[in-house]
Amino acid sequence: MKTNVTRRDMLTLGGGVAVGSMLTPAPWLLLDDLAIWTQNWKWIPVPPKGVRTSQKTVCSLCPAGCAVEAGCVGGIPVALRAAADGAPLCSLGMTGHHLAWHPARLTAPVRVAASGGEARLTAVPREAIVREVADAMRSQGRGTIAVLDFRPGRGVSWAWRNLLAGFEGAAVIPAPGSPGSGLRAMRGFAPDTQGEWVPDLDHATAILSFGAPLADGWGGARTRARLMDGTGLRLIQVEPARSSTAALATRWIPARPGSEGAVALGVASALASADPQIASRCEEILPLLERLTPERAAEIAGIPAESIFEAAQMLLDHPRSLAVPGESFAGGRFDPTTELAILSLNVILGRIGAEGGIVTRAPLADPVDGAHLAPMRELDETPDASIGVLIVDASAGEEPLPWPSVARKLAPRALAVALSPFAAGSSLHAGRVISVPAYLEAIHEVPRACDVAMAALSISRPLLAARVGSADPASVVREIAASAGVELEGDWSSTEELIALRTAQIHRSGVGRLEGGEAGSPDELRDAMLEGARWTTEPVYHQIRMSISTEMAHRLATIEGTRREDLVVVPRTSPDAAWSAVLSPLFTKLHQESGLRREGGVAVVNPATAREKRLRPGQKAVIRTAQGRVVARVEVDHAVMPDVIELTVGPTPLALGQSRNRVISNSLDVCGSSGTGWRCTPAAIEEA
Amino acid sequence: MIPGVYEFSWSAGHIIFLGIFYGVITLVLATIVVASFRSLKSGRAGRAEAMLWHLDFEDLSPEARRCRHELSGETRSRECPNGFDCRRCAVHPQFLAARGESADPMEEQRIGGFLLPADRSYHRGHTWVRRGDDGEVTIGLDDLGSHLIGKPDQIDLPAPGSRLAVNGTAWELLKNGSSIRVLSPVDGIVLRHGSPGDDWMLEVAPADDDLSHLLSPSEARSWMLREVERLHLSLSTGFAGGALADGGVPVDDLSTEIPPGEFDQVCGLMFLQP
Amino acid sequence: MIPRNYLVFALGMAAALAGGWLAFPRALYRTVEQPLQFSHAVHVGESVGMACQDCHSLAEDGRFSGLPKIDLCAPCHTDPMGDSENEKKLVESYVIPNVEIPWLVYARQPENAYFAHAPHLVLAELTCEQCHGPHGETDTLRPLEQNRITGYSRDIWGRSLTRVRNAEGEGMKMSDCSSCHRDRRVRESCLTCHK
Amino acid sequence: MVGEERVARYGMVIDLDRCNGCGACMTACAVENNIPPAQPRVNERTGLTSMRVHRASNHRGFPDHEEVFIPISCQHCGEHTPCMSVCPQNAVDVNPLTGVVSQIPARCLGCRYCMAACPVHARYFNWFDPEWPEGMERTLNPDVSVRMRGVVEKCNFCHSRYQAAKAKAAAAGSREIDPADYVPACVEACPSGAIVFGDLSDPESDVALAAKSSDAFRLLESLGTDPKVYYLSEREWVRRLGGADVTRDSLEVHRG
Amino acid sequence: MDKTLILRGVRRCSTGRFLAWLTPWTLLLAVGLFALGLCLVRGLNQTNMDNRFAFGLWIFLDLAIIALGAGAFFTGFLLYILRKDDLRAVINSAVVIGFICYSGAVLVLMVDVGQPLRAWFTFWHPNTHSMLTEVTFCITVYLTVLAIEYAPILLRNRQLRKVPSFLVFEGELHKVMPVFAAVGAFLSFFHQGSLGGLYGVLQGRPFAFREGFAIWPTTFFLFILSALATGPAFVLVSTWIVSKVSRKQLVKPHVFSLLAKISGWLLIVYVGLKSVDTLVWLNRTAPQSGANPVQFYAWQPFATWLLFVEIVLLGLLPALIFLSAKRRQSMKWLITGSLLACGGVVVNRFVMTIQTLSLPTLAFEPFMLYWPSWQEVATFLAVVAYGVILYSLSFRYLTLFPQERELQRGGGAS
Repeated sequence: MKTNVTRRDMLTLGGGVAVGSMLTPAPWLLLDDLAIWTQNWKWIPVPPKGVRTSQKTVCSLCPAGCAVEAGCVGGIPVALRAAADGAPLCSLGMTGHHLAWHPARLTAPVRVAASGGEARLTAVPREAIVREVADAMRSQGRGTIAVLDFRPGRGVSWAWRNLLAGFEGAAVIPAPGSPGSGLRAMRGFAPDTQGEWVPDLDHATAILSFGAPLADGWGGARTRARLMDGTGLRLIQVEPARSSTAALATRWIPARPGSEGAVALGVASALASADPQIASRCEEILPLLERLTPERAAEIAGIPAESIFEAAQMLLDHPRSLAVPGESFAGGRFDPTTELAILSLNVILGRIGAEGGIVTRAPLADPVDGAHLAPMRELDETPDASIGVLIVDASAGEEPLPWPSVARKLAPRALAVALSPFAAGSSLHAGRVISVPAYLEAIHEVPRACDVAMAALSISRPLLAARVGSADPASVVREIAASAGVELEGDWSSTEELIALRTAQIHRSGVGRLEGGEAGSPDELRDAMLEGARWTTEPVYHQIRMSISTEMAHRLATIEGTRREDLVVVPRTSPDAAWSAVLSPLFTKLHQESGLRREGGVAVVNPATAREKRLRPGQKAVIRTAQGRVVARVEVDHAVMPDVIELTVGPTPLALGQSRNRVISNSLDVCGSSGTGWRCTPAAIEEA
Repeated sequence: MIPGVYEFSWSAGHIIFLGIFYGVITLVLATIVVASFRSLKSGRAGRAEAMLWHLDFEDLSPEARRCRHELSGETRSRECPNGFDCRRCAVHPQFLAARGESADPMEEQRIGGFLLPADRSYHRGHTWVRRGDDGEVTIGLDDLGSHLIGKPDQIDLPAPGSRLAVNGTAWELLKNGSSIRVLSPVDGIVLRHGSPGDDWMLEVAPADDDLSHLLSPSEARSWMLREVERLHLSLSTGFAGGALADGGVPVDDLSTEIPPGEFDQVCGLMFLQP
Repeated sequence: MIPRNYLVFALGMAAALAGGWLAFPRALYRTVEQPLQFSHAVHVGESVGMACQDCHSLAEDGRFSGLPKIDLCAPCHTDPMGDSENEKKLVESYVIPNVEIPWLVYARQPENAYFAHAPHLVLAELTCEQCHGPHGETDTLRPLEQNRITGYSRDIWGRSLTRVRNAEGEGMKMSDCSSCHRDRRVRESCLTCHK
Repeated sequence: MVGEERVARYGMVIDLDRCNGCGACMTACAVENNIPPAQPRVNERTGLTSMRVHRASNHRGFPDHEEVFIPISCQHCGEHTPCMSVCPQNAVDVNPLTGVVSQIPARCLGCRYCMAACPVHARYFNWFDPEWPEGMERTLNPDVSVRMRGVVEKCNFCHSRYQAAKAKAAAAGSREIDPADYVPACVEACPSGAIVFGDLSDPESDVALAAKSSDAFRLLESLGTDPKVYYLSEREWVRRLGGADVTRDSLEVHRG
Repeated sequence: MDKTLILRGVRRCSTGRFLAWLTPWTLLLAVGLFALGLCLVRGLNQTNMDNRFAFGLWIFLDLAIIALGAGAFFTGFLLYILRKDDLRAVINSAVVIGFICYSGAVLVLMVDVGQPLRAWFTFWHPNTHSMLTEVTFCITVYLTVLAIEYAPILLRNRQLRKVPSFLVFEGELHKVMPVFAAVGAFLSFFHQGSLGGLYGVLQGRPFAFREGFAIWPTTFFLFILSALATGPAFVLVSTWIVSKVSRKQLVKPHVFSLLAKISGWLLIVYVGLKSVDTLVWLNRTAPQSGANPVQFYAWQPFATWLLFVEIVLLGLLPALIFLSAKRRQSMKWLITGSLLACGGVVVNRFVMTIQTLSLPTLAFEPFMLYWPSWQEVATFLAVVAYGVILYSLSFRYLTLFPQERELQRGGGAS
């Protein structure tokens, strides 16, 4: 038989192989393993393995300072929960442990160059920046020196004031959007009061709230809880939108944005005409109140007069009631006049210093007693183009802030430096950024905001090692001081030591008590606080009779002339998004992957307004204000008051792989007029 | 899926569903297996040739499948049901009987220019069989066939000793790139190849001496007429020689006359290969 | 005599059978040596007299400690007690620099599989040997047979090439878990063993 | 040792009058279940949100306009689970001991038939490979496996927490878990305490009592799938949103 | 050059022209395969499907072509089981078309699932309650059957028939063909039905949900019927298209009218039952599941007109055309009727897949539309191209229409 191999032989052989292999495990095992391979692809991240531990700390992302229990694997937090008996964390708090790895995280000091709305970053040694600042401070050639402090009341805030003490005209400016330093309009009534004026919401039985987001945590957990249960608390909410607070309120008064002052005076006038004793407390403005009747006020605010009378009646009926000007998360505080008008209600009702009224709050002890400190000054009290050196301290977080209102204060060749963990928010506006540790990477102080009557301090303990290239803010203060030849008071070199000094002071003062802990010695106090205990004081009550001065009366009179703007823009953001320059990528679930939240730069209008301005949903539109213009996507929603543009402002979470995208401008920049607040701005809109 | 695998249970659902499924699978497989086995058997039985002819015959155009008795005018239009194997035909004997003793012409005749010697019987595939003196027969291409092919480029004959089957391949030709199977007119065993001088190709020891399935010279006349006609029709153009109709002698090698594009066609038609 | 093409066919078939049954199963797994040799026998023997629980313990919250961390070895092995190469390696490359030993775990399950020791040890009263074999008496650690495609240990699949069912206590495949569950009439669902 | 375990029917009751749409439940769910953040191209329709807060309104003009936020996760239907019966390869099943409807990504071949079958669209497909910003994968929850691209996933009432509770109980030699040990992430995270979770088969439990309230309703009850997630509202128009007779109010067309 | 492959006695165009005809289809195939690759490598995010539109263009077209492919098994059934010998003229073509439709559908399904490598799990861990399992089993087996039915056609090729073993195998296969015809018919009945059941069982989708007999919703039977009815129509129309493209007469006219007649009778029955089913569903089934049937058609663009088009225009009308003996004589009417009938089944599959998913189920969610991405379209076009190419090759080298040779004169394409 022939032996040369033909094509046919090969085929036959192949056939044999095929049939044979079917009878072996090979093909089946391959199939099985391939399928299992698809269940365990190499590129699918595997959750960490390791020893499980549970650590206590405090969330420093917002002034609420919630106690946190962190579940860790191999020392790295993988889950943040509210500590037992604490209120649940918000979305920001739950995702706080992601921030250290946020795509926008800075790991080295940088110089920022803006180009076409985007920021280009180039690393520079910290020493260079520090020297630059120190030289500028010494020469004072450029103008006055200021520190814009997003979290006033910390030890580091004190250190800044101490640093600037020696400099002519220098001051520390609390960021206008920040938790702030009390109801500042009260200072007009009693300029020489120690401590801060705050509303005693927890003990009030009735509240006339002007846009205070009580249901979102402003005013403290206790007030929030009372509101939720709907028992024992009467609330009248004056707010242009049916916010979650308005939804829970006893009565919602949808007053036009900007008309709050008029509403307040309307209520005052109702009170004055109802009770001669009250009338006697406001001689100075009686003529004004006669002109600005509840009906007139209602007309300005576009509401029925009854609701004004109802509000007045509630305040009269409840001895423990107050009127409170609330902060809006995106819009910050009211302008001073409106705030004055609202607060003067408490004055004429005689609720100053009374339980459930407006009370003073004991100040937190400073790390060092009687040190020389630069003054605190409000941004709108700072003259334009005056600041030569601006240091923006965003090291503990920052709130939405229309940068133009800050830029206006800068001198032509001003030097601006920011301390921030992220290349986002205000740090992109400053020319230089010193990278600092992120949340959970370093020790932080959490002083209580102005919205509750108790002064309080808690300490956030680090759970992660700080990234190389990030500097402790306090030591930056030291470095600047050293380089500028300034002698700082007290023996400290780091935030940790500042805090140690401060807790010692607190312990010495003996004022207040420790929530959830015992403290025999200063060290015990500090350790207890590191474990999540909170030092807090009770409000002090002693009623003070006050009256409205002529000068105030003049300012209030301006309210009478409140014009009915035909279109205003009102900034909106979500409560948790308002406290940080960046959000965990998981926020995309809320902003991008579901219709729950709108991303930044969306203009929401009432269908009627849309019709009137010929706007279609989804299309782009230009919003023009005195501050400038912004292009926004239009959405139509019955929830928005007619003739109002609700403009959503950032931050918006970065989707994956968008870390390069560093957009400087924020739609908030078009808000604000004449530097006093930006809750509502006259605007015009047309399709782009 | 199968007992023992996780999630398999003897529930009604599984039993019915999988029962049906496996039933179908086995049925399909069984059928395939049966088919393959039978094909192996018939392959060994050398039935391939027969089947090929069967297949080809099916594919032949109807006019190629006419019954010999239609050609001879004994019946009106009839298509051959037996693949030209009259030995299996029921009606063929009757026709023969009806025909009675027919006098075959003793001298050769020329149809459309093609010779039909009277000393042999003809096969529809243009081969003829001539009885020898001692039982064996010789097989060759008829005049039309050999004119059509002319001188073949290649020819391979079956080795002596190999067996032939009626309508199976007798030998294969290659001409102008188209391969032609010449159908065998008889069953039998090849004895010798013809040498170039001979008019025959193969000498065969026939299995039986019944050649009733072949055309007698007289029948061949009418058949050849029809063949010539088909040859004509199959060509879009007439022959350049044009000698056929008028009984003139055709050129030896028609293949040169036929347009190359159509040669293969024509061969298929004449040698009964679709 | 058999036709040639039958022979060729048979040849191919034989080759495939040989490859599929003998060569392939071996080729499918790569053997990886343990980073360090460890003698359970020595540690549980009289000389040392440790108990299993000293290293592999069940925590309060029902979590199983698994393999001991280096800090469990450190106290005794701050410096070599014997003169074994392995101990030297242990001290020098793990204890002193204080890095964990990258043990190769025979019983490492896929990420999507969930297994808690607590119910099996406490409620079902299984012994370690029932699943892990007489591991405690071994003197050396055999190399890990790792599936080249899936990366799992051969101990999960078991020796059976069909992978349909393993001998008692042999493999740790889903079918093995479930057959045991079935025998003990455990009411299970996917999420009982998956996460 | 055949200890019969108590059969539970876990479910939740969500008070829509308390929900203010803060989305904490969604975030908590994503963190707990290792749900990857969005890729740039992801939108509302391709997102992965096992717990998802929908927004609905009474379609009236300002200021009478009212909104309600409806958190929707898998409703964990009862016997007649639409998704379980359709899955061609048993990647879906109902745990006889907890009533939890499970989805096993490792078994799923991604045919998405179950998604078509689910009336509340509580099932989500992994359209993309799971990815996290560099380093962030170190914050993943070790108790939950990461799902791969091309499979369906959904809420399973944080089953890993149930497992942990079981293990804890087992370590103490008990088959019964302490209800306090098993609370899904969304329930735990809700700042307004709008979600009550527990064993519906225990008549004393808060959840069972709440489910019996006259304000309680379920989504698409008329389909007869017997969901174990209940909703509460004192507002009549909100309760009507649970019905299957879709009203003409929502006639906007969303183009894909 | 490829002449020796082509059966003698049939006219085929020159190789050049044939290649010219194939080229555009090959390009289309290439593009499609690229898109298909994208979907496999980068994942289904390449499509425009989403969580709400879990099924999209692919499933819709799969259902459609599988319905049209029904011609294969039904013709086989009529020919081998019911001995309608006239249909021998089209059976080969029908088988090839069936094979193309099914293999194409399976191909697309493999891309459509997120984890193709796990598709076999359905065989290893089947959930016997799922219609999809039934579909998977039947379609895979039936595809094998089709391949087997394809084999003899292939082996009849002029060259292949010369290989003795092929030859005898072909012969034997031919003898057992009735068995496969029967099996094919059985399987097809089931999976055509199951494809209908696929949607009929969705109790979560009142628009699709139907009551039924035993475990099968009415859609099960309606799908079978509609497939049976349109199968012959599609064979008719495809044959006509081929003969137009190749400019040849391929089958005798009476075959066409026979197909039309069969299609007509089935169609009229289908339309009748479909109407009854629709009425029952609108007045009983849907209300029982709490739905308001009016709302199903309240949304543009899918309003009641779609219902009318599906049942009357593309159902009743072609049926009437086919049933009139006079019309059946005219090719024009036959083609119009067939096109309408095929359109009818396509629209029906569209309604069941796309419209079902567009409609909201929750009161507060919107109606949705979906547009396929280019990858989806291209992938499907690849299947079309594959079909055309395979058919062209078969037509050129195999005997798809036995009557062709006796009918033929005059050359033509492919």
